Amino acid sequence: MTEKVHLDHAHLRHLLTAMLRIRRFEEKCFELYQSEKIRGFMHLYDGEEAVSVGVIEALRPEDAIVATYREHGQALARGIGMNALMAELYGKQEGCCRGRGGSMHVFDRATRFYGGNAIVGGGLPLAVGSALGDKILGRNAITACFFGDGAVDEGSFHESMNLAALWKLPVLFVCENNLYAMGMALERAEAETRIAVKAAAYRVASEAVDGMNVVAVEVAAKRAIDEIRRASEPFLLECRTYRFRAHSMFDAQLYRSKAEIETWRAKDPVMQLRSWLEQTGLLHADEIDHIEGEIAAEVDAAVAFAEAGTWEPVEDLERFTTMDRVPQ
Amino acid sequence: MNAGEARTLIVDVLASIAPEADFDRLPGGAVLRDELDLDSMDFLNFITFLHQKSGIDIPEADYPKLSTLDGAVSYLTR
Amino acid sequence: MSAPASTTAAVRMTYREACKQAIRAAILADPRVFLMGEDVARYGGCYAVTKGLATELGEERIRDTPLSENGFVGAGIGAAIAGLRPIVEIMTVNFSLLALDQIVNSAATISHMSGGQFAVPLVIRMATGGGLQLAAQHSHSLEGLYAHIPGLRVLTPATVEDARHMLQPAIEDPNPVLIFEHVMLYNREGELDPSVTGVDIVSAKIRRPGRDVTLVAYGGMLFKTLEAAALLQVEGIEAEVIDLRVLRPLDMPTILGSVRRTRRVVIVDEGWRSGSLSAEIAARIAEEAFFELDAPIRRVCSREVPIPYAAHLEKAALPQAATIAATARTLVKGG
Amino acid sequence: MTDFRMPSLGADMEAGTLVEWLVRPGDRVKRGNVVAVVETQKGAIDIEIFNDGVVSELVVPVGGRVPVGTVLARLAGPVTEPAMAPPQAAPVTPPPIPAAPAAVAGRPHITPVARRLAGEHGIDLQRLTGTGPDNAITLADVQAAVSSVASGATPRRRAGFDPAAMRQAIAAAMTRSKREIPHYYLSQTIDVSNALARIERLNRERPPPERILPAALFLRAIALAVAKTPELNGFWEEGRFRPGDGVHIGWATALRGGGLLAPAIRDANHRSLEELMASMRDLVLRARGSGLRSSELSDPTITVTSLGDRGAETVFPIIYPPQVAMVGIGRIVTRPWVVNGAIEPRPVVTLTLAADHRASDGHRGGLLLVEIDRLLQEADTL
Repeated sequence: MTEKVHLDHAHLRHLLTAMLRIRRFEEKCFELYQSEKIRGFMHLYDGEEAVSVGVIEALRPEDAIVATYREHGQALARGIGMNALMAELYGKQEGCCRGRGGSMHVFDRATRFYGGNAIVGGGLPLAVGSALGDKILGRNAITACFFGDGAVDEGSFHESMNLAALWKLPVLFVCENNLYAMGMALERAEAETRIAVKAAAYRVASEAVDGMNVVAVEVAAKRAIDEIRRASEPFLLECRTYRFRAHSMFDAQLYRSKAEIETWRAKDPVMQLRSWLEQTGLLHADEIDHIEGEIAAEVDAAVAFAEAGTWEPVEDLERFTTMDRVPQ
Repeated sequence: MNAGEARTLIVDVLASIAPEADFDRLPGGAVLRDELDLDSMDFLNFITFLHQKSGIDIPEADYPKLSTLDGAVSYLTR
Repeated sequence: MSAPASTTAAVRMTYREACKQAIRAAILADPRVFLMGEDVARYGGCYAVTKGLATELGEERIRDTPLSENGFVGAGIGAAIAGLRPIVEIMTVNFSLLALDQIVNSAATISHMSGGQFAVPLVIRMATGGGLQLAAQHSHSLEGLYAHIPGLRVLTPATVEDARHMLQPAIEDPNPVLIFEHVMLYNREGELDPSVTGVDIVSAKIRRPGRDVTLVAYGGMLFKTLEAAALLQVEGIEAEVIDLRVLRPLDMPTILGSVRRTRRVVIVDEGWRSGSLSAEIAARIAEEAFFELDAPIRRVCSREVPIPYAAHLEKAALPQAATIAATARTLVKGG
Repeated sequence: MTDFRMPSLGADMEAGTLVEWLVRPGDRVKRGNVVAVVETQKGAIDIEIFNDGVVSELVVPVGGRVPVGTVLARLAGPVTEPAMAPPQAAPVTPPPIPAAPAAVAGRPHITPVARRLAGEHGIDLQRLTGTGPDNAITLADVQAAVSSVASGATPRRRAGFDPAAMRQAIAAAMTRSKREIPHYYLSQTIDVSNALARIERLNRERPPPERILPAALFLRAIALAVAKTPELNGFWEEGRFRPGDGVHIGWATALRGGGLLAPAIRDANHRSLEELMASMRDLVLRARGSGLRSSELSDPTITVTSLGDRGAETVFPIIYPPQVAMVGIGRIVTRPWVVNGAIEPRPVVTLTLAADHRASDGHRGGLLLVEIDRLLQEADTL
């Protein structure tokens, strides 16, 4: 019996808040990077919020997640605190990885968040392994693996899909198809651009869904996940979405036009849900101000927490290079 | 390899065979075998080390061209 | 054809610009030459090395590829065997690990395995090194790993002149040539003497003569080493700085010649100490110049940790000029 | 009043060029407005402002290239600008110098070149105090000692061998040999054109490290011949002959600057041409490089001495007691030679045998030289 997504007021309000948290957090990161508070590479999630919120809404705490370097959205949707995340972006030891990972390498043991992987396609085999582990150990859990359209070009996509299908592993492959792999448009990189169709080659069920509509994503994700739990077989969910900002913090976007960006901004997942809720009277102006106010406070608190953070002592540089035991 | 490097290399090799010799005062045209009292084994070692260090093949027929310091330098840099 | 008497003054340009001009000149000079890699055309190159080249030379000669490193590096090998002279750009050495099998088991091996029937005249360029806080997966310095592989020639242009002129002989070399461009060098400016029309890809160069200690470095570490030499100069220590330029085959005569004069040597290598290129150089010095040494051979390498994101940890992990100078000082001043 | 600064747009962006202002002094701006366009090595990028306010002054003109952090414009309005990140000065970690093992009591640390010089000048290391790393004795320390000792000309001592002591040992042995051993001498002049042709052919395709010298071929022929005449291969002790336990040929090697060593090549008759050459080469290198310790010299059962290609034509060797024979190889020279009744120039070498008449008679000695000659004519079989 597939649980029907109950579209009541509280749940929709929760979806909007979750997406807004991501949007405002990313805006603050964009600002802080330019004043050199955040360094290295940073890939912002603006425009794709519906994918991480929609999918992760359908997961359980015991499920695992493997993400990519564009992972602030997944991290926040999964429940990693803004304080720990912002401190990590500052490189402070109060960060979720003691400031060693940075924007591209967020890990969180408590929520089985198996990190951002900065090697395109690098996470897929890990997700297969996580699902294999759960299956063998008899845990009733699935692994959601997020990756972009660029990863579909990599050999690891083929190898992982085959292994997951062959060994009937509970993996939800979520392709965030935002039409560009850095500067490479999808149709210039893939002979077959309908990514969901590729799953058939591995006898894996798949679906393509509007990645700009959080409710559509959640419904599709819930259906896929229920099927995975029932049949213990992988599923490929292609979310057609779009990133409003540059690929990363140093990209003059020579490969796409401003006009194209504007047409996609019109389908902003946050704005879509908000205006739908307002039109249907499920959301009043004072409520949205309240939500925005709470989020702004949360973001400012995270910045203060990161500013007040401390540097990990240089003497600890070599700690955890190797481990003396397996953390339980 | 330029002349300077070749000369340094040759002197280094000779030094490992005839350590006590004074190479600063070795005339460029002097016959090495006589000047440094090198027998055929010494000379073969000299050729071998030059070959190993410079990667240049030195057929037996060319041995006479390396009989003097100047001859050896021009041979290695031809 | 002797170089024309150059009246024009040296040209000042960035290392990035020198790399671009080298690629442009190579493509214009030979129809068999083309460049392929991720985002080299429309995006203009991850480090902007090829910005504008696609519009000028066309997308057949500056060719974008999907993110399929194993695939397009293998394709580069095949094209080379088929008679072309490809330049494959792997965005950074970090992603080259996805193509390591093609580089080691095919590019480096085919000529020997085929009994000399096939050569692989392929050039692979890739950025390398840390220092931009890109964290562990984007800050590797693995050129030493490739310098271990017979069949490859490995180049590390550090100066603008080498960045401009190493590419042509690399393309003409019948063997696969790997060119590593350190990420911290792209923005550096340097002089380019117009009368210099070519450089060799065989020998090391003494960038700074000195009598008390030999500092051996390459690529991104050259300028930190020159900085260390300047620090030592203040204390009256004359350090000789050798720019390896070529990591395979190593130009040992130049290194040994210097060590025989100074009798003390520090090897600077951004790789991790264990099994690094610096370990190989140290072993060869001990094997061939042991009786010339007046102090133990010392090395300054990255600390043996995955390079962390936080600035102060990254700085502590990577070799720094002060550490190089301090290490050299212990050999000269003793105690 | 807040400052609007040149933003950092990328990990390796150091400066930017302002190519366009989209606002003018007096314009009201809101957070998120695009106010300027900056050219970088990656291309032109729109620049947003993060504060609300009114533009009061455009500090950097269009076309100005300025480093990240430079004030581009000033805004009148509430101050909410995050201060630029101060560069963190990380402490320089001391270089991790591997701790050198403490000098073993009595055996001071000494650097290789210092040890070499000390050896050549017979300097007693115990008296020196090191000034090098880990208090090691350095070249400078030894040079100082050498110059101070220069007045008293201490003899030059080769590490491992004391030339003076060696001279005395040779003197004693030669004197005993002449006194005790009734030598008989035989010589045989041998056409070595076949031998030299074989060597030339072998060496043509070989790199220097694998090349063979004529001496190795002669040694092979001698070893095979000696194996056939056992009474020349052994020792005369307490009035009777003791045969050797194998053909261990001592290869006489002159040391630079005087002195002689004859380290043994064991079971020479069972070794290939290449093996013989390799062991000859190794022994010579180590002997001359003072790498051989006297303890390493196992006792040869017969000795061969070669004057080499710069020596005399013929050598009349003195047997090395308690051995009972010694073979001498002269210099290869070109001499007229009768071939099928005609005279033609041929490379020849004079082989000589000195043998102890107590252990063998001239006839047996002659057979040895004839056998060596026969083997050298069939050089290709060696």
